[in-house]
Parts: sequence; C-alpha cells; structure tokens
Amino acid sequence: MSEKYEPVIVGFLCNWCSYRAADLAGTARIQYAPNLRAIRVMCSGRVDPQFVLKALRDGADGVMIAGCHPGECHYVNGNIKTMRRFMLLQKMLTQLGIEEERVQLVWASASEGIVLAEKIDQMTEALRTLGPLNWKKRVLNSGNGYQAAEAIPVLEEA
Amino acid sequence: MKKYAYFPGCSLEKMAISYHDSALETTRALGVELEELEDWNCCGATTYFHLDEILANTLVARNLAMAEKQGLDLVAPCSACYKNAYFTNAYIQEDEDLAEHINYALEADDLQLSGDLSVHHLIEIFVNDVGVEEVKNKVTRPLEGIKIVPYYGCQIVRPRKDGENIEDPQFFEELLTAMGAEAVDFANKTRCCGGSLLISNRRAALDMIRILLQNAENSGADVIATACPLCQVNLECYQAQVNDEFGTNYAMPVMYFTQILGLALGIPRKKLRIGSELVSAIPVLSKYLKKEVS
Amino acid sequence: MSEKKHPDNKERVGVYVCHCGTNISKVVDVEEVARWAGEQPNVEVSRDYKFMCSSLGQELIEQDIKEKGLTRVVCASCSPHMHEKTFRTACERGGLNPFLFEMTNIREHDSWITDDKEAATIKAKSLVRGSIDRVVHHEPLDQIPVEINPNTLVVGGGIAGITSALELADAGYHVYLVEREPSIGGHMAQLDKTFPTLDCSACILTPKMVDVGQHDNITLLTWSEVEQVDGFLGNFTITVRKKARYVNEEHCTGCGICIEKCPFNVVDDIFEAGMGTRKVIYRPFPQAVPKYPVIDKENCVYFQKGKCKACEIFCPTEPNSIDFEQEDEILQIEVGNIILATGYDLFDVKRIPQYGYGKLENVFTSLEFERMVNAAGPTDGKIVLRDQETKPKSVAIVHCVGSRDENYHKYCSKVCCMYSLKFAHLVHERIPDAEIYDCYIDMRTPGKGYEEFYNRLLEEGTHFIRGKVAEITDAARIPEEEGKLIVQVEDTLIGRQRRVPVDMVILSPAMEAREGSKEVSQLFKMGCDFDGFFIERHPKLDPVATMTDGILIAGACQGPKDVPESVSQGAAAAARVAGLISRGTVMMEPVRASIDQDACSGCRICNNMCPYNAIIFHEEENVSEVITALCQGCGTCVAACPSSVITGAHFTNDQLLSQIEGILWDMRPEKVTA
Amino acid sequence: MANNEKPKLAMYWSSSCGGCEISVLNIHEHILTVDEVFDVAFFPCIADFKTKDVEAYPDDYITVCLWNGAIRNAENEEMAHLLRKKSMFMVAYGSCAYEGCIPALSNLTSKEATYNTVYKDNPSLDNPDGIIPKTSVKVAEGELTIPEFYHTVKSLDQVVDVDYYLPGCPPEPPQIWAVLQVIVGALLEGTPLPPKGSIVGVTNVAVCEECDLEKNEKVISRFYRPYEIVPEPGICLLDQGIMCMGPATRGGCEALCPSVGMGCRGCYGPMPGVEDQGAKMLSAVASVIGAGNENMEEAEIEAEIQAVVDTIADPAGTFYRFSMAHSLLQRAKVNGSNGKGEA
Repeated sequence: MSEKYEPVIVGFLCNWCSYRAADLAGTARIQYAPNLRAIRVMCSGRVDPQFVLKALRDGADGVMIAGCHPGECHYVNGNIKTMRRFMLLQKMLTQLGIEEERVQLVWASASEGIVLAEKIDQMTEALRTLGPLNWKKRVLNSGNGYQAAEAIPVLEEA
Repeated sequence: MKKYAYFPGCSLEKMAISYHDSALETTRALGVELEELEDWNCCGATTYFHLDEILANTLVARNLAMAEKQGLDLVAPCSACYKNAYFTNAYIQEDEDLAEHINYALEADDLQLSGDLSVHHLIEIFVNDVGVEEVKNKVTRPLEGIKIVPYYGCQIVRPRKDGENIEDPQFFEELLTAMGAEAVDFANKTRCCGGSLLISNRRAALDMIRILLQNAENSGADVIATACPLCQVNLECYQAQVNDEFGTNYAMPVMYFTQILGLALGIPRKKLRIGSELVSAIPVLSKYLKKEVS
Repeated sequence: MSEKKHPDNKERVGVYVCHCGTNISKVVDVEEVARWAGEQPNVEVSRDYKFMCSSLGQELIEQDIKEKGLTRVVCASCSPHMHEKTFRTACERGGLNPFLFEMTNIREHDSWITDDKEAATIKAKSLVRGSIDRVVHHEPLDQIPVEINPNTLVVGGGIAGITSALELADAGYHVYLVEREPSIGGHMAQLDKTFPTLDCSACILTPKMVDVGQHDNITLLTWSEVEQVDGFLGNFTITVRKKARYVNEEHCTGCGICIEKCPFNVVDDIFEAGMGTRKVIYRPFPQAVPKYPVIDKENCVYFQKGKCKACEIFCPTEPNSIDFEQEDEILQIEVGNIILATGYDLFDVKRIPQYGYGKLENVFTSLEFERMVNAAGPTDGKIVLRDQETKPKSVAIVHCVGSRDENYHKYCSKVCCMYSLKFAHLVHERIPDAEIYDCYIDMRTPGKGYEEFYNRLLEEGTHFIRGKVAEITDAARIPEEEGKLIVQVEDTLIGRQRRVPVDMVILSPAMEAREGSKEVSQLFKMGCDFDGFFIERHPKLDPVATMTDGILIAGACQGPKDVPESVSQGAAAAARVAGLISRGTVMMEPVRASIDQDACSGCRICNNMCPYNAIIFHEEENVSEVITALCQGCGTCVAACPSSVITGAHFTNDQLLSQIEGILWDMRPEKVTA
Repeated sequence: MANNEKPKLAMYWSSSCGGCEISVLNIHEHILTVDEVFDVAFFPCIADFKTKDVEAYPDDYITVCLWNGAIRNAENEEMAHLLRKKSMFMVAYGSCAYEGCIPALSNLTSKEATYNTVYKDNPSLDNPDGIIPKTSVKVAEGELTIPEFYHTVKSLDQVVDVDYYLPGCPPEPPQIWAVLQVIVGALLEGTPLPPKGSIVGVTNVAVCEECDLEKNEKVISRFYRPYEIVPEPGICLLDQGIMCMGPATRGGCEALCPSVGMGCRGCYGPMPGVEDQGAKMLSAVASVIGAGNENMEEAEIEAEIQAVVDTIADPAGTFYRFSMAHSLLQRAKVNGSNGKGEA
C-alpha cells in the first residue's frame, strides 16, 4: 500500500436513504475519500451489532452505520432501534478500548449525497489521526496486546 | 434574598444617576440585592470591539471574572454593558482558544474566567427572577390611566434566548401592565435610538430619534420607558435639537423603567429622582404624586 | 478475461466487470479487477465488458450460465437501484434463479467519487470479493404472489383525490373517497381564478365534483375520517369514522331551507378563511358535494342550550331529515390500494410578527384575498379593505412568507409566485388605477404559459421589487406614510432600502404539510419527511408510489404543487392502481423475515420490533411467528433476535457476515503492512 | 484397547474455580458406575499424579479427558497439548474451557493491571518491595522459573483440538452423565458418537423456553441490578428490567437461575448460529429499550435512550460474563497503564 496510511471503513448503508445518498454523491461526481466500503442493508435496523464487531475483528479501522434521519425511516422507526443499539454498543465498545470515532452512526437522506460524502471524509480523517486498528495483529496476536509491550517493560523477561 | 454582582458601567453614577438610584431602590423593595462589583472597568462599549476583539473581550472578561470569583451572577443596567458581557461570557464557553488567551491575560490580575456565571440585564431580574406576578403583588400605587411606550432599544434582544420572540418581545409590556399602566403598541420598540451615530452623522441620528418620538406621539403615549442610558439620552436630551432641526415640537418625557416601577411600588419620587428630567414627567405623573406633594 | 477451475469450489460463480463506456474504466482498472476476480475462490469465470447492461452484455451472462453451468452471478457495474432488475432478468433467462445474483456498485460508489486509480481499483476488488463471498450463500427465492382487491380508498377530496377517484371509477373500479370536511373540493374550491389561464376555478372544478357525487363506482364518505389501517398491499381493511351530520342523507333533498331558517351566524374560518360567515347548519359553499348540510354541534343553540330546532321545524321532507340523535358511524372497508391526497395547510403568517398580520388590519393572507376576489365570496368579489368598503389605491404583494426562509421553511412553495402574479392581475383588472408593488426574492415561473403570464404583468404595470420584505409597519416616518402600511424592503436591483406606503398588503404564505401529517403517515405506515410531506418512492422515477406497497400519494401532501401537477399526480396514482388491479395478482420481493418455530424460545424480544405488526405470538406453542404478507423486510427483528432464529431472506447473517469478510480480504494480518 | 482393560478417565483443572471438579460428584450414585467403568489415569484433584506420569503414557492412552478451565498461562497450554496428545477424546468441560468464562473477563484489562491488583494495589497485601512474578529469576542456588502469564485468556479450543463441549458453570449433572454415557456407550456397545465438535447436553432452543415465568412484549425503561429490586414472582425478569441472558443463552439447564429469581447469566453459551453471544444479547436488550420514538427530536431521543443505557452498569461484563474469550473481539484494546479499555 502507499506510504500514507489509508484507513478502511466498512459502511452499512440503508437501501432507501443512505445508499441512495451514496449513489447521488457518485452521480453528482462529489469527490470524497474512497475509504468506505459499502454493504447495503434494507434498513439500518438490520445492522446486527455482531456485524460491527465482525468488521472490526476482520481488519476494518472503523465502521459507519448510515440510515435515514429519525422520523424519516422508510420502515417508520427502524433507525430509532438502530440508535438504541448503537448507543449501548458504543458504551460497551468504550469498555473494549475502541475509540468512539471508530464506530459512527450517521444520518443521510436520499438527497444528502454531499452530507454523506462529508461524513465519510471526516471519518476517514478521524481514523487517520487515530491510526490503524488492525485487531488481529495488533490486539490479539501481539502476545501482549495493543501497545502493552511498551507499557509493561519488566513483567516477564528476566 | 437573591444577590447579584452589579455592574453599573460608566454612565450610571453620573449621567444616568436616576437609573442607578431607582435600580437600587426598586431591587431592594423587591428583595434583590445588588452588590456593586469592586474595581470594575469599562465594558468596552461599542468601539473597542471594532479595534481589537481579543483585547475587548479580555476587558469585559475581567469584570466577569471578578463576579465569578465572588460566586455571583452579573447584572448590568445598561444594554450595551449587558450585551458585551453576555457575549464574552458565551464566547469563552464556546471558543477554547479565546478562553486560553483571556485567562492568560487575567492571570496578571490573579483572576480566572470559566464562564459558569450567567449575565442578566437589569430588566430580566424583574421579569424572570422576581416575576411579573410578584411585581404585581407589590404594587401599592397602580399606575392606572397612564400610557407608556415600552422601548426596548436594539441591544436587549440581541442575545437571542430560547423562547423569546426577538421581533416582537412582550416582557416589557408585561412588566408595565403589572404596574397597572397601559403599554402602548409600539411598532419601533426594538429599533435603534441612533446610538453613537450622533457623533458621526448628526442629522441621520436626529431623524432616527424623530421617528421614534413621532411613533410614540402617534401611539398616544404619555411617557417613554427605557432600559438603557444611551437610549434615554438620545431620546430625551436631543428632543430640543430634533425640534429645531425638523420644526417639530415634541415634549415627551423619557424615563427609566425603574423610576416608573419605583413609583408603582410606592417609593418616594425624590429617591427615584423623578423630576430631574429635561422634559419633566411631573405633569403626566401628577395624579399619582398628589399624595406626596401635599 | 480469465478462466480458472477450482477443484474445491462449492459454487460456480461468474463475475462480470463493466467498463460502463469509460465511466468506470477511466478510474478503475477493470481488466485487472476481472483478472484478479478469476483467482478468487468459487469463481468459475470472470470477464470485463464495455457495457454489461447492453443486450450483448446480458447475453454473456446467459450464455455462461448455460455453457459453464454457473450457479451464481456477480456483476460489478453501477448501483443496484439502476440495473439490478436488468441482470436478475438476464439470470432468469439463462435459467438461474434471479436471487442467485449479486450486484457490486463500482461506479456511483467508486469510479465517480475519486480519481485515485490505485485506491479505486483496490476498492473495486474489495467490493467484488464481498459480493463473491456473499453470493455463495445466496438461496433461490420465489417472489411472493399477492392478490389485489379491486376496490380502492382515496383519502382527501381535493382536486388530486377527485382526479384519482374519477380515473379509477371511469375505468370500472370501485372507489371509496373519504373527505373530512362536509364537502369535497379542497382548496381549489376556495380559489377564484386559476393561473395562468385565469379560468374560473369553480367552473372547471364543479362538474368534476358533481361527477364524483353521481358516479356509481364511487362511494363518497364526506365528514369522515380514517381511523385505522390494517393489512397490506392487495388487502387493506380500513376503519372509517363517519361523523354525525345530524342530517339524514337518505331523506334530505338538499333544498337548503334549513340553512335559510337557521337564526345563527358564525365566522367561517375554513372555507371563507375567516372573511365571511356561515349558518350553524351549513354547506361550506353552494356547489358543495354532497348537497346535504351539516350541523356545527359546538355552535348549535339546540345542542348547547336545548332550544331552537328551527331547522327541524322548517325541514319540508317527510320524514324529517334533521336527526339530532344521529351518532358517529364506524365503517369497515376492504380495499386493495390506498391513494393519499390529503393536501396542504397554509403557513400561519402570525409566526412572522414583523409582518403584522392580526395586528395591522389591512394585512391579508392569500387565501383571504382569494375569497375576497371570488364573486361568490364574502365581498361579492370586490377588493376592499377590512372595513368592507374602502378600495385600496395601492397594494403590496409579499412573496415567500415562510418559504425560502431559514427560520421557517427552507423550501420554495412553488405556487406563490404565480398566484401572486395572478393577484396583481386581478387588482389591475378591478381597480385599474391602483399601484401594485410585488416584492419577490426570485421570480419563479417554470410552467407552460407561466413566464408569458409574468411578462403580461410587467406590461400591466406592476411595480416589481426584488427583495425580501423586512417588515410591514404602520409606524410612519414622514407625513406621506401616515395612515398607511409601510413595506420596508431592500430593493436589491437598485441596491437601496425602500419604504413603500400602501393601503393593503397581501402575504403569500408557504404551503406546508397538513397539521398532523406525521400521525397520518404513521396511521398508513409510510414515510414522512422533516417538513411533514409524505416521501415518494423515488424523487424522480417514482413520485406517486411510497415505500409502502399499496399506498400511493398524489398532490400537495407530497410537496408544494399547483393544480395541473396535482391533477397529473392524481391521475398517475390512479393509473398505477388500475394497472395493479388489472393484473389481479402482484409479485412481491421475497425479502421477508421468518422465524424457525422449532428454535424460537418465545422470549418475545421481537414482538414489538415490527412497525407493521407482522409478528404475532402464539401463547399455546410459546413461539412467535412472522406473518409473511405483512412483513416489509426491514430486518429489524432479525437483528434483534438474541437466538438468531429469525432469518431475513436475501439478507441473512451468513450472507452479510461473509460479505464483511470478503470486503476486508486485503486486511487480513498476513496481508497487512502496518 | 485390550478387552480386559477399562477405559481411562482424566480430569484436569487449569484456570478455573474448581467448581467443575466438584460438579462431577453431582451425578450422585452414578459416580460408582463411573468408577466401575473407568480407570482414573490422571486427576490431580483427587489422586496424586505427576505430569511425568502422563508423559509416560502412550499416545491416546487416556480414553476421555475432561478438561476444565481456561488457558491463562504457559503451563495451562503445555498441559493442554500434552493431554490432547495422550487422550482419544478431549472434552472442554464447563464454561471456562468452552469459552473462557470468568477468568476471561480479565481480557477486558491488561496483564499489568491484573498484576497490580493481585500483587500491588490491594488492601490485603503486604508486598513492600512491590515484587511481581517474573518468568525467570536468578538466585544464589541457580535460576528459578515459573510459567509465563498470558496477556489474553483463551478457551481450550483456541490452543488444542477439542472433540466435545460441555458448557455450564458448572455443567448440570444430567449433562455430565450424558456425555460420559455417550462415550462409554460408544466404547462398550459401539453406539455411534455424536459428530466431532458437538456441544453435548444442551438443547437447540434458548433458556426462555424452559423458563416458566410469564413473558410479555418487552418495553424496558430502566434496568435494575439485582440488589435494586425485588422481582415480582411469576413474571419474566427481563420484562421487569432485571438483566437476564436467557433469550441469548442455549437451554439445557432447565432455567435454574430465573426460576429462583436471579437473571440467567448466560453460562451455556450462545445459540447455534450466533457468532457472538454478547453482541446478540446487547442487540436484543437495546432493541426493547422503551425510549425514543420517531416523532421526537433527535437530541431528545438520544437523551431518553442514554438515560436507559446509563442504567446498564457494565455491558461488557454483563453480556460477555462467560463468553469473552470466544467473542468476536476476544479482548479489549488496552491503552495506557491503568489497564482499562479506555478509548
């Protein structure tokens, strides 16, 4: 890969608003960070927290869940359920040491291509600042876990 | 008794002494204590902010920081002082850089400002803190039959607050009604009095004053109530010049709302310095003053 | 092109990478993506092609399915919203179940958003790999057939609803038209002339209203409201409350004697916009359909004080048509489709206090002015001030009151420019020497004959001032302003503040969504935007359908619209419904949830997940079940089920988890150079 | 295996509380049958065996090894490899071996923080020199070594191949007997064995099915910790806001905990098809939070939901009480020195 660190974001975009917003951003040729890899779901309410954890475990630096604005959900209130899950998930992710910038919930209506593009740009930059997550290598397989090798100098080596 | 740090500003103790005295009298009568901020400095007025925003904010911040040190909220009777203090206090909470600059400067005076205090205009104390109902209960000399212009001036409604209609505020009217007076419908109630334009463009400023006076006269008002020393000066002191310039003959008394309130609360007129106006209010107030005079 | 056989492949996937002319290939290295795709697990064949959506491109897929025995197909091209259907059909022609196809969006989401070729190619590979890994887990699905009840419910009896109802009824289908006011007609019935042709509104509307009233295929339910909506496309059950009129519709002849004899007048806030009065027993207007009057219970002296009964006494019918004992009726209606045409409300101009409405008596709203200029209106069509006699010598018309305004509605209400011009014309016509000032921000006249109408007004001598009105006041500054309304406006064309003294001001308020439109959208289980307007399925290609199958929208309930547009939408919605009815059954996407009854523990977490009440709980068996016909496929219950025993067809956990894994193919530790 | 020789039984205890060893006795008089059927080949808890005894066995000498406990340190792992080599059937016995259980909750923190708690920062300690274990220390007599303490606790199957799993903290008696019966049956009567990797002694339906409490549609507007509320008898605990993992936990325990008014803690692990028990329970619980609706302003919705979320004190500890090591993320990313997973 190039010298510059390019974060990878897995995006769960709802079929009716945010996926269409991404379509619109493309159609309007809005230029934004190509770092989001989108997965289409019918509603942000379909996003099982397992998906978020799976993406983080499998190498994503961040996860974006995008849906219709509250009150505009095409399934009436699927996005409200997403909010409930997201807020509890964020609380748990904090316990797991995952910075809140890494998992974001954003709203973009079908006409807000520019809004979605901006959010993706912002998130990409935020992740660039945080640096790679690289869960399997840096957290699980590092023997001592993330950064701990530096933090604990004398515990096991004689 | 609720206590506030009182910031009189540069005009209150001289030119607007009637505002000062009546403010202290009325607050005392309604159970509010105003404790004058010690060693206060200039609020920056309007000019300083155009020259150096950071320094101007710092100047204001010093006053705020002293109030904060005492653990008191700040009250300013002058609309310009209020507006400056309100905004600096708000900015310091929103702008970390500015807060850092200001606090660095304040260190020299062993002060610090977090922006935790709140800033009020004097009229807000009566409307929100004491409450219109309570004012009504304390009125001993209801001002029935007098028509008063609730002249807000332009700066009170500039810090837009939740739930307040900045185009057509009503609190001044409510306060006047509580005193038993009739608040006239005054279309220009938040229109500029000319401010310091008198210095740079006299005729334009006089015309602005004229419009207000004309509007007040058309509304059938007996007196204009103001909540700002500069508004008072412009509307009252320049009436004669307006008359000269435009051939009009306005003779409209312009009083501080605290003077009128004091009257309604039964405070002797001397203590409120009623009668020291250039356009005397005594004739229109005579029927309420009868008892005192006799 | 690259072909490679993996001996351990579970499925035989064909991958097709589209150049889209140069739309994709100028940024994404499509040949490389295709070559690379050929090396991925389960891929039997991969190709790149200039235009996959062309018939030749589609034939490639068909051929490969037949010749190479493909069991899965991935097409990397544009958005699935563009061509998913195209490629699914191609798969079907090739003999493959259409749901064994997956589309990868490397155009809108990739080549069009960056010019970084390397990054775009990596992204394209990731997305393709995600699709390959996902499609392996796809299952053949069958679309779900649903029978369509040929009856239709139309809600709202304005011009849009009237049009829908008549179109369907004329096509031979039965329609229930529900209107909450005593008469159909809507806002259009209140208007005097319609722009730009200046047809008399009533003259063109009344015949249609009569048609509705007399049509054998239309059951007209006025003074009625929908209370409950159950069911789904093809089979809705609607509960309607038919409010008591206190007039027996079977006996009443509509002679109007009761109205004449009623001794009490009240201000008519609805039809006359507060400009006129009506009787307590009333018809909103003489041409009302149906003709039966309604008793306004709140203002009726008999209902309030127990005395009067003038209407009953004078009613000439035998038996008497007045029925003070009448009660609300609850009706159940079975329909297959619903068209919502609930119209709009006018912005409450009192929300802008600096415009003085309510305080300055000669400030009028557009609707008040419409009633005033209407020959059948309260002033018999005379343009007069509030005193009912003085003719204004000068009139200002203020555009964008509440529209295009950060503080109120950001959107343009679309019709105000045109009706403001119409007002100017009407004032010119009736008071030829009046000065008319038209204050606009931008003049918006896109429509047949609209710009010409504007030019006509320029000729007629209207003073156009380009600028947003700051305030309207009676506070005079100079003697000429005394006693006038002064319109303070910045004329941006001459770059000056102007104070225009006039006798009368007409405000052109925004069109806004009906009060309670959010509740209506919930009642019908469909979407509604921030402003309260109903959301169409697609803003361009599907403006009358909604996300909820079987529910269509027409007219201003979807957004500000003028009469011709509302009529077009009403007709379009009707045509859509007629098409469905004539097919008899429709096929629905099989994206539906289902619960494995053997594995459901009956924990009831999912029970209130469904906004369509599609999940029911069986007490006896202690399991929950998804009613397939009600399910809309959002998948919220699937994500909620703690046992993972709810499956969301075509969006299963396996499919999505595999896609996540695939999409991150390059992020595996052995591949990462951290 | 020679006909006259009895099958060999081993049971080993790694990182766990020891309750599992005791649970074997819960099978009551069946223990006699066990004794009748098996020869004990290795069972440090009840008989004196040394590692070298096991090392001396030929491969696959032990018929069945019941391994309980998680893999906490190098010795645990070494023993797991050894016993795997010597055993025909390796059974992950109990929740620790199956998915990490309580020991794996330390994956939420760092090794350093664990050491701090155990050796330094603890009121009952007397360790003025702040001595902490080192894998190797040179003393006058020579070099002393102890096994390496791992950063991350693992389940048994994350270090060796496992034939069967017996979840539970500890496993329930019928379950223990069932697994022994299956193996004995296979050995003595040739009955077919369940496929490798089977989870034995569980149902394929969540605990709620076995729970008699009355369940209703769920709308939870606050959660209670067990000490904060006396549950109303007869009513689903989760309905009352008491955290109960029953909906996300595999059945087979006859809903022991809920039936005595204590929310299920999830020791039987996830349902089949669930990758991450904690995430699924989190999703379920959050879904039924009775806060926020589509007619409210976003900030208002957020505030309402946050208020309910605030009543769940420790989501990670609650939802991953037993399954941390087997969860998708497996451990916390630990920054800095306080050992907390703080982002």
